[in-house]
Amino acid sequence: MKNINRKDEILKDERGQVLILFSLIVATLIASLSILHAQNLIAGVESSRAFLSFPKDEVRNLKYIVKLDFGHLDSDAEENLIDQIKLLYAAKGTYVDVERVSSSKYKLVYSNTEVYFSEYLSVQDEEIWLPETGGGGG
Amino acid sequence: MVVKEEKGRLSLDMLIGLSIFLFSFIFIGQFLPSVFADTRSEISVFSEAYKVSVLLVEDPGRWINLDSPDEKGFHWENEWYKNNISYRPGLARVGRPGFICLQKLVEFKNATFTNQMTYEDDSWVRDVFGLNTPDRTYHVNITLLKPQSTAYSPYYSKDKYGNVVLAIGPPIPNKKVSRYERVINLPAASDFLNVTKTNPSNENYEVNTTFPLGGALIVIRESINPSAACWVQIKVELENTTSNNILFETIYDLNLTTCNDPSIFGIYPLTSQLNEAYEDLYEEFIDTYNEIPDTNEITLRIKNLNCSVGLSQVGEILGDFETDVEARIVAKLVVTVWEG
Amino acid sequence: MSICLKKILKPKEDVGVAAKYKEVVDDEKAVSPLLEYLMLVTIASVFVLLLGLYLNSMFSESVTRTVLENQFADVGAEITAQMVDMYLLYPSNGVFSAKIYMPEKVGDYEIISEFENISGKQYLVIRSENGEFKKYVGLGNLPLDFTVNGSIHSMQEEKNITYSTENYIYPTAILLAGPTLIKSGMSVLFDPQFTKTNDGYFEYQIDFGDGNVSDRLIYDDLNDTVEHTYYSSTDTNYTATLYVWDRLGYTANDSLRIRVLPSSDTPDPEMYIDKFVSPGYAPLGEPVTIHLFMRGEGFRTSPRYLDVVHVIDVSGSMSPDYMDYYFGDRDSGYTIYHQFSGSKDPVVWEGTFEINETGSDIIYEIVAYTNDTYGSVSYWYSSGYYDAIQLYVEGPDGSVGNSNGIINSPPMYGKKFTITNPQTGNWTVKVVGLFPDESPYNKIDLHVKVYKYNSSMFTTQSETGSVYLGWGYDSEDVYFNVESNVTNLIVRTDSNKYHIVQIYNPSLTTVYSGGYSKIHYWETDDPDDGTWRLRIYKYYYTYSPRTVDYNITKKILVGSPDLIKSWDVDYFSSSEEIEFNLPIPCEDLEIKLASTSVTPTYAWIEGLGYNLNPIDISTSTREIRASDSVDPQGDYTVYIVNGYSESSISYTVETRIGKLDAAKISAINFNGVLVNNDSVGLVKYSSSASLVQWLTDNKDTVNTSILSLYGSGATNIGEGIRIAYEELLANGTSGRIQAIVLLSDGNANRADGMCNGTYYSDSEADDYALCWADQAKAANITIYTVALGDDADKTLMEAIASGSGYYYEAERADELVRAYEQIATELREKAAENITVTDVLPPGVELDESSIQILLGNDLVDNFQIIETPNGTALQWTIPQINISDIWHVSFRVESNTTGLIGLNVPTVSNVTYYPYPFSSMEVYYLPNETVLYTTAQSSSMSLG
Amino acid sequence: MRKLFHNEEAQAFTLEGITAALLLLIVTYALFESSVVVSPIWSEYGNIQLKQKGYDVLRSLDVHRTSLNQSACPDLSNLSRNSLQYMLVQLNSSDPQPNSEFLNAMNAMLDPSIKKRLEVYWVNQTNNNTIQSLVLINNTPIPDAVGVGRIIVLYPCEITSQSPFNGSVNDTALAVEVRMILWYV
Repeated sequence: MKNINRKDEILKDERGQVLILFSLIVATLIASLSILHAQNLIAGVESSRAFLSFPKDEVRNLKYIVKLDFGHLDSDAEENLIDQIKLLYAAKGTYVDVERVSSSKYKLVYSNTEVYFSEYLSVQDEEIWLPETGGGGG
Repeated sequence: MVVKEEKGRLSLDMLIGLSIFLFSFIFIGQFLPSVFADTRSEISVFSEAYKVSVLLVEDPGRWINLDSPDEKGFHWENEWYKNNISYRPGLARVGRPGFICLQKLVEFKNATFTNQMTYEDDSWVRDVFGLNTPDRTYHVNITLLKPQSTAYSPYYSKDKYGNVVLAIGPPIPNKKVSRYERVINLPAASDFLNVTKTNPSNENYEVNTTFPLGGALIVIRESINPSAACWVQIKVELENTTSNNILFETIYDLNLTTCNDPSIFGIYPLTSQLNEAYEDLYEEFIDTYNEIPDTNEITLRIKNLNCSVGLSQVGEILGDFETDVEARIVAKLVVTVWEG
Repeated sequence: MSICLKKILKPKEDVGVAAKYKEVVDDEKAVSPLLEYLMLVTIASVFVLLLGLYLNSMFSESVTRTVLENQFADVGAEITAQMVDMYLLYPSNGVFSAKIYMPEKVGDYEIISEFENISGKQYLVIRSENGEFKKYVGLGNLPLDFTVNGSIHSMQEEKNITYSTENYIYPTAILLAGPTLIKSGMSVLFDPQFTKTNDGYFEYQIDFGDGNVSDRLIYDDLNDTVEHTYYSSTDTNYTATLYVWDRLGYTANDSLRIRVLPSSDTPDPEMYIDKFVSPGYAPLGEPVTIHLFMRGEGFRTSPRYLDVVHVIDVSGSMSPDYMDYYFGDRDSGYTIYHQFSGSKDPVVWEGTFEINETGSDIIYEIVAYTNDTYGSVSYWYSSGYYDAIQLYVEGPDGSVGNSNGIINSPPMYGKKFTITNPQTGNWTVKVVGLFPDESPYNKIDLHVKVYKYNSSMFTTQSETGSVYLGWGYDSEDVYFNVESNVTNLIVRTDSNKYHIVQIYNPSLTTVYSGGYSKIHYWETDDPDDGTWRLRIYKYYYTYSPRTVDYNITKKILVGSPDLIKSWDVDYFSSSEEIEFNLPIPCEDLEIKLASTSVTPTYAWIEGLGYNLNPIDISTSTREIRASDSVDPQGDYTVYIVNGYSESSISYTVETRIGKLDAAKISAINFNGVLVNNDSVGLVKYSSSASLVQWLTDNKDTVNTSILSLYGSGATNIGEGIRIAYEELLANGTSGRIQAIVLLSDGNANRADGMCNGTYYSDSEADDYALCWADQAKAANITIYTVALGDDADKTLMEAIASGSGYYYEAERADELVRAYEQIATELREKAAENITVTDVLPPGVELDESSIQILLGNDLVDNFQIIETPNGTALQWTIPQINISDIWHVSFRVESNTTGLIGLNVPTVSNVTYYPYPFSSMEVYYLPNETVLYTTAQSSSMSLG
Repeated sequence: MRKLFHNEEAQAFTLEGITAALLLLIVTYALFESSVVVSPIWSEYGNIQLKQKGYDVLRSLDVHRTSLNQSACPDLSNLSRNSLQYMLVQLNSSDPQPNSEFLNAMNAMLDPSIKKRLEVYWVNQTNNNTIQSLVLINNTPIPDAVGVGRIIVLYPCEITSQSPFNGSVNDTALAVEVRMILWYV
């Protein structure tokens, strides 16, 4: 009877140590791995955000309007149009402004949480509107 | 007594237990890393594809004279073959991203061919677009496809002489690739269009073509004699020349006794009608004659109207391709990049 | 465990020893847990170890690698995408920036993104901070017309990529060189400092045109100039070309002409004129800088006529005698004329002999003598002819002794050396002749003999006695004879009271005179033979009478000594000779002599006013001064002979003359440089000033009057200048170079006069001087000033001078002479005169008046004005003269409001008119019509940060 | 001997060892596997491509009228019927529908696998600058659909009386934003 008691006690003794050992090892392992793993999962998010967020087509859209349409409008119609565009973009959380700085020069500003863009456009600037030679139209 | 003592053996069993655990763990561990973190090559491959496509479609390119660097400009197409010129072959028209400049396109092909002696390769293209890095290289394949094509059924854009407009780079392998598609606008250049114009001495036109069509557009201008009758009729006609079996469908039929209604004037795209008609006829042809047609024709009947029909194997046609500089042909530029 | 312990302890109480023993031995319970524990621990630890190692290598490392790879790919993709997109929106100007995101750490690696250029190809590099992991993203030909720079660290707060375009300035090469007219073997300094690039950075290389090319250097403080020496046997023009490269590799070049002459030629001086604009490209609205540049080229030329007036300070401080007389401060009147120093080896005759026996009675005597006296030639003679010979004896132990006796029995003169009880071994005799190396007197016949005595050769005889000295003053004389064979004499007095003793030799010179003492003792070797006198006395205040005993002991040589060794040789001396010359009769001359010798070492001064007695310079510095009675003008030679046998000595000879003397020498020397037609005048000033000699081309009269100057009184510089100026106005010849050479050694402290309508008191002496100086300069008179000595008011003198280049400082007479010489030549080195530079800016080219600045040669400019002419705005400088190697360099900024190639001046009216040598006719140099290209050149850059 | 087989502690240990190990492995494996499934990246890149296409298509369809000015407008027959401009001009306020030619062109450019929703927005200046909108193609998008837009300028003379834009501006150019929402089915 006494013997058995003693065995039990010794067993308890040992088991305790072994379990602690295991849990320790495996816990640390999992912890470190899970961090790395998490990082691996989010890899690619930044670049895809960059691709998605970059508003170049919208900026260009604006540039075209300045280049192609403003030429056809008188100044107050122009002002008017800018106001409309401002509003439309404001609805999308983007600040847009086109301001006439000289007779043929405009300052274009496009700014949201991701990017800030500003450029001086000139409607005479051949580089924005360059008729193709040969190869037919457009 | 000591020998009989079994507590000593306890730890032997311990040992066995532990070893089994250890070995099993290690064994499983062998294939675990891939589970914890897999290599995600698509990230860089995708961005390379993106980069190349953007540089082709939105960039007019740039040239610079290394000797006197104040000599530089966008029109590399006139300079690239000269000495001491460094250039980047963008295809976009200056100031019109997304609009492809014809000469640039042509010269891009020339440059490619001059530099690598074949279109089947990408050695030069890789260099120009920075697809060679000290630690790895990416391969690229650049093609121009009709809008209708998909990843599985590509239709190459061809000019009116039947030449593939743009296909550069080695064949796409069966592995993880990144495919980036751009919808681009080409000039409605005569090479890309097969234009049929009204000729008073003739009413019937027959145009052999292949389907699906990239684009089709009919521009109906004023009538030659408003008081007289006028009509426009467009048919798709499939024929097997050996058995002379014919099947056709009229997809556009305008017929006026007095040609004075201005509402008929305009610019009408026909692409989808023609393509759909072709598909229907093709199936019907096989059903009815259990043979396949060997010639596809589009027949036009035009009377008393100034009009012209443009058929393109390059892409969808938008705008008055005869007068409007903004008229364009829309096709898909597909850039495929893979690592290797 | 505790249980087992109990088990073991329990029996202790109730069981016997045997039982306890058994218990312990076959107690198995304790064993089992113990064993198990050990095994368990070992196994566990091994297990943990294996697992730990394996897991680490297998999991974390390989996993981290992949994760990093992916994250890098992500960041790379992000940045390149941004770059491409931004670039394609190409703002033609302005700024465009976007945020960049990246994880701060990947598996405790921090990330850095930057650009790298590998063999001409640009890459974006994403790497771990320590560079262990790297990923490249190729940029291909994207950065074709913009630069990439900067880097992003994953930990930094703001992460941005910015695309900015600003105006870019293409490089403009500008080469300056000087001199451009040289003789073969001379070197030219090339200076690219005005080269303009976008950001100031450039690399440059110079093709010297003679087949040599410089290294390609990055321009910085270290490499800001390049020097090159040209050689040519014929008159040749070389074209030197400067090539520059800027940061982007854009290049530009500029050339100029270098004319190289055979070294024999001496061409006329000429003017080098250049105009350049920097930069040559500019964006619209940017100002460009125009440079005008002139340099006097050439060499000293054939005569050209001068009107010079010496203005010499004759204040008291110029004269040692004056300073001595009034202030007892002779020194401050002196100025150093020459300084010599050097070292001198002795000329030693050596002979050896051996001593093999010794003892207290053994005496060796070494004598060295000569019979040559060269009677009249007195260099030998100091206290006696024997001074000409120095005798040293070196014992076996290496110790060197100097002679301890003289030989002065004509015709034998020399030294002797006596050793009693000598060391046995080899002895060395060393003889040094102390006389100058002046042939034929530089040789003597030298006789050296070694005698040996022993005691048996000597007897001693002594006289004793006593004298009584009575009350008060009393004196007693004792006479005794000394025979020729007496070798040693000892005189001794003894008393219980104080007394005085004097001993007279036969020639009645006092050889001993001992003060109050109770005992007197005197000994000498080889006493002169004859009757000697011993005087014993006391003064009255040692009142009481006393008796003094005396004892005279003579050592008499009876036999004759054995001659051990004897040499008869010819000895030649060698001396250092220092020569200098006093060109004029100076008031004061002082010569200071010193040496490091420890034994007698002589100097002789040969020259007017000096006899040739040797001067022992071994002990202390000796100052020899010419007596005022004699005129020290003439040549001087100082002989120095080393009398110390053992080592060479170093010596210094310093000659000093009165400041005024120095001034005289300089001025006369100056006149010597002048040519016949030049005229000179002389003004002296002290408390007041006076015209000593009006302008004359007769230099001799001027020199005589210069010599007549003497120092006294205060310093009134102003007056000096005034009189000189008035003289030049009155008697100067127009067209000549008119100059005043002003010398002073002190502070102006007298004025008391009117200048330009203002009265100046003594306290305003400086202003007074300056005032007159300005008058003179205004009248186109060049004023050279020379400040002599430390006490001179240098600031004032510099202010008085026509410019910094016209001011000299002289610490010492020789410097003063040189200064005057330089002035004399300077006056001749005019390359051109009456120069007028006119640059007319065409309409549309705006001048920024605030930017006009004279970079070099400010002092040359006489007048500058801006005139509005019908042609445009004209800038005009007038410059009285440009000397050889004078540089004049002005720059100013202009701006044009139209694009394209803009000419920056109006041709022909923009010119330089000047009178080149020989100043007879005017020449016109048409300024090149430099152009600037106003472009919209732009440079863009993509920068991470 | 007998004892050795009947040693129950030893078994306990071995079993524990193995079971514990397996259990842990399964858990971790499951954990990581599951999280791979929710990796966002695939759909992300898809969207990039999609958005790009959207912009491209809108740009392609924006056939700007050359040779035109505020006062004198070209008649409709000079507008390509598959252009955005024509589509907007022909809209009819009673039943605003894009014309078939436009739809065909647009569909030809976008793969059949792409579904779309089309809206127009504009500012009504006469009604204190409220933003008005109109749905032309009505499909309900899935959560991660992407939206693209393009502003087209209509000129006074192009706004007919039955146009939905009529009266939004008085005799001045009108900015109309065409928004296209795209997603894969």
